[in-house]
Amino acid sequence: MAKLVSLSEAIAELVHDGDVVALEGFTHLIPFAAGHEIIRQRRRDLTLVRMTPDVIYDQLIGMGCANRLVFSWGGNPGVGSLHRFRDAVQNSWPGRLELEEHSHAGMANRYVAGASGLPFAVLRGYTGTDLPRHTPNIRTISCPFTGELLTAVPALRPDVTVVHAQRADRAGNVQLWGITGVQKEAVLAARRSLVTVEEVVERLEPVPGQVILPAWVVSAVAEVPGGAHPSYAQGYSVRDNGFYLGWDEISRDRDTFRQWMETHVLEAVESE
Amino acid sequence: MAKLVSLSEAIAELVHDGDVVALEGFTHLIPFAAGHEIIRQRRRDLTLVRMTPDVIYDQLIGMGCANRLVFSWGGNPGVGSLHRFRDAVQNSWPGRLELEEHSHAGMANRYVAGASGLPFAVLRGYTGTDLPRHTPNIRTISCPFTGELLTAVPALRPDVTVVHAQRADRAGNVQLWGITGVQKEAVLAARRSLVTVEEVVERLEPVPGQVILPAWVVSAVAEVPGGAHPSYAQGYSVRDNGFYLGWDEISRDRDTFRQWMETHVLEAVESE
Amino acid sequence: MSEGLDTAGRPDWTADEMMTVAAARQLRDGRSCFVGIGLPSTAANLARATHAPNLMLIYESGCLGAKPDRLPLSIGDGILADTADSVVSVPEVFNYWLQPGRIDVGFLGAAQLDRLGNLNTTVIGGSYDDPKVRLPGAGGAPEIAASCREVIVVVRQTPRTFVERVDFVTSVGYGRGPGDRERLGLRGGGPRLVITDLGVLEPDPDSLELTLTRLHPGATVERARASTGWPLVIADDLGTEPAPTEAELTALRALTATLDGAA
Amino acid sequence: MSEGLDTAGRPDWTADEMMTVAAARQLRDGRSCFVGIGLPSTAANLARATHAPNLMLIYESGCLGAKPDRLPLSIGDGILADTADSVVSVPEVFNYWLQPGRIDVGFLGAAQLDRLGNLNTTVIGGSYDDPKVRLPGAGGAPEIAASCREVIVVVRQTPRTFVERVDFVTSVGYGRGPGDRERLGLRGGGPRLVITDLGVLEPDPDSLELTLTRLHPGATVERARASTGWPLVIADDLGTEPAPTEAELTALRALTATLDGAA
Repeated sequence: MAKLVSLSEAIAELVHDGDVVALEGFTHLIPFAAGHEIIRQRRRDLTLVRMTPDVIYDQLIGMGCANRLVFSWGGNPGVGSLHRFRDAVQNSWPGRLELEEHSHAGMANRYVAGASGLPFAVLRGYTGTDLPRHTPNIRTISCPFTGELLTAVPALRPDVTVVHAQRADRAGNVQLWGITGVQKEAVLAARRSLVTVEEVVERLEPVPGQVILPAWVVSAVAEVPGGAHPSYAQGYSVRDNGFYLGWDEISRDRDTFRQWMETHVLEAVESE
Repeated sequence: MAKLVSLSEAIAELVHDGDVVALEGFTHLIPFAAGHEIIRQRRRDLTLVRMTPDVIYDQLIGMGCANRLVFSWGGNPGVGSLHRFRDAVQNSWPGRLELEEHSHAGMANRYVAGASGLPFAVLRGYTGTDLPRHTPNIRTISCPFTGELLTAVPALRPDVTVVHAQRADRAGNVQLWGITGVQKEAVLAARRSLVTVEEVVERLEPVPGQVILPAWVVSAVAEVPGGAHPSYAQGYSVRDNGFYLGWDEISRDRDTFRQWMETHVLEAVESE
Repeated sequence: MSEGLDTAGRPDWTADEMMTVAAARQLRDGRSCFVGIGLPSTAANLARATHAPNLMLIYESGCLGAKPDRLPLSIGDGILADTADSVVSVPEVFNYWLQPGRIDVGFLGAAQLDRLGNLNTTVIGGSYDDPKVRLPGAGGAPEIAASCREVIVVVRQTPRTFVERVDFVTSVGYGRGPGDRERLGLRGGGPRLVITDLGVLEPDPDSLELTLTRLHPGATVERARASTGWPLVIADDLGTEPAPTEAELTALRALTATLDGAA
Repeated sequence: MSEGLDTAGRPDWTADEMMTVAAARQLRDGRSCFVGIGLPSTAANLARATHAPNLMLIYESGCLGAKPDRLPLSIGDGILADTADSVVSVPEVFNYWLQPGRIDVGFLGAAQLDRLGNLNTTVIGGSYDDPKVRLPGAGGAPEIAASCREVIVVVRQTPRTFVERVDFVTSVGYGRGPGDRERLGLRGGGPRLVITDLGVLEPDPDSLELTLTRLHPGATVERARASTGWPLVIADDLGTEPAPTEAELTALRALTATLDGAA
């Protein structure tokens, strides 16, 4: 059953150095506040997993929290490159970052396999690309009925998955809607899970397009209004596109980046 | 794009002798009216596919429409046996009925594979049971990463899938809610599809828990109010439990069954 | 006179009621339970109405956390969707919820059960292709029996039902004996209890053979033996299942009353 | 003076506008189109605003049939979910919608493209482990390129972008040549058109090598050759893409105006 706790307690208890950590949210409902708390608690040697590492992973990488990244698209959506991510890959700053690179279809199916208790997933993917030559856990598998060759990828089983949602009730049942991405699969695939929510309510009124995460598959829920900013929470906030554009400038230079993180994350109080 | 047509036109155009036909609906939204029209149009040699063949398949089988059944549970839910199904299997009346028998998990995953354009699906299922000894298309497959042995089942690709839904708009977009079962997968897995609906509306107002079938993946939509009776359509009707109980008596005897079908199906007008 | 006996010493409850109450008592509050229709559903809802208000009911129709205030007549009864925390697709309930082993208890019935807890709901007599009796088949049972953390079987005890060896293994209990589930890679624990109209059977810790460990009030070892198609082993410390309490009977009858109204 | 030229004979539209208009014209009404963010999204929404009001836009964020009245700033822009016929999970959009080949047109950009239409969005220069430039990576592109019935690539034409051989094959065009897609089991048709700021390239029917088949007004064969990193073959029947109409330009500028407001 999910416990209602503060964000700092949740990160302290659920995220440990060296963990495989997935922060999911497909441009919508990105758990920025939780990522910032991981930075404040100075986690190290994390394997960061995410289909679309964007600004929050640029920050985690630039602050030296990770030594490995499992991903399928690393950019600043609608803007361009992630400078901290590039600096880490091209110049090993602030440290070496090992990459495990997939396609979206492959990553999505790896979460599905994890959520389904299967060791692998089958898809039509990667064929003819150079990805399998650099990512060893992409293999071929033949159909036992037709002999056709398809692609197999191993299940993703993060130590902990962190997502942001609109609401939870006091029992810890979670409700999200709008673009729900791969969050259900990422939570069900993980050994532990943390959900930050815009608000805790008495009763979860049904909403069209909702996804429900029952309390008994969630480890902890923390109420963090605005916890997705500069991403957004449908029905609560809009995407701060200006921030994403501005990040390009902030993140380009190492010192500017460090200073910005000092002021806006490290010295910030938990409830940002 | 889905055409809006009458039920009789739809069956005449989409369901042919010898077809592999799936009527889905997991106790809720069972397309009874469409099944009756198939009986009235005297289709023959059908391979009937359905996770839970119940009264509607008992009727199709008893009227000699099918020579093959692919299924995972054949009974009268909450009542007991299907007498026409048993008579066909035990006494080949009115003709021989070949069985291809699976578990629910296997059938559901076969539809998923069909909907996904994959030749097979992988699951933890059937292991240690006697089913694989009698159903040849249950095979083992080993994980290319762990070597673990799992079960593979081939994709289901019906020639035509028929489902019942609450609503469609004039463009043929379909909306269903409540227990939505395996209908989306069954429609996406099929080469052709027919959806009977309670009503055609100007605009599909979003409903919590809704599943949308876009017009461009549906072949035809027919407006058939009450088309799920004695099953039900959440928000439109309730399940006629008395009918299911009464069917046990009606179906027990071949002549009683025939007479009932004559009066209530063959001589009935299309819009029942 | 012990509680639950009328002035003439006859119990004021039926054997089915005793069986249902005994099954309900096995469901601890806050656990998740994969429920089939019929007696398992009645027992699970009785548990919710008595000692386990937070029991999580999961129906294969995709209803997670259903809280019906009357007994559903089918696993697709509208009240299950209306009262569920979440309604998911049938592929999802099997792939994301049952298969990974998230469900604590699987509740199963059977037409045949053998001394190692294997279940048959497929065919009886003759051959598979030409059976004496064709039963509904597997449904969700094989994977419920494989994946739930533990399985509880609820079935009336007769020599035709309790057989030395099932005619068809639809769902695996302990297979051919110790080590078989591990060898087959079945990750759930298998049948922990078999609850009948006469008493309760549990697997012997060593042989895994189903052994009579409790009798219902009024039932006898002789009747249990006579109702079992194999030489039934009786536990040394044979116990007695307490009779249904007034509260249990009242709650159960209130539930079943909703059924009569419905049909 | 032809339409679209100002009094001094200079076009009153930019090369990017011409490229976007040319791309939009390729999208027929009623078709389904898998759209990435940026220029493809602008072109697809321009098509919706002009000749293809019933174009079905599919975004990898799970929005099926999105009908934004302004340009989304990311594939997860809220307006896509608000206006979609249906919002599905990311696994579903790839497994149930893209993978089976249900989508007519896939719209892709690239940092590098080679003479056989293979695309690179992963690394440029150096090695994979120590690249000169690290790009965002694959995203949905490899499977879009594999599974859509046809692919349209929209990319500015420069010698650095149009290379003899891509440094990394992120998405397969025609691989190493005729028969390669079939050999690889790729079921989609591959790149039917490459639309640039200078003109339109199409695969040669025999060699599948990308060949210049149309020039935009004002562009020249010389510039096209100079902007291509391989000896560019020019089609015998080289045509000219019509200049943007007033209607197209008005619609396009109305759309892009919504972007400036947003940031």
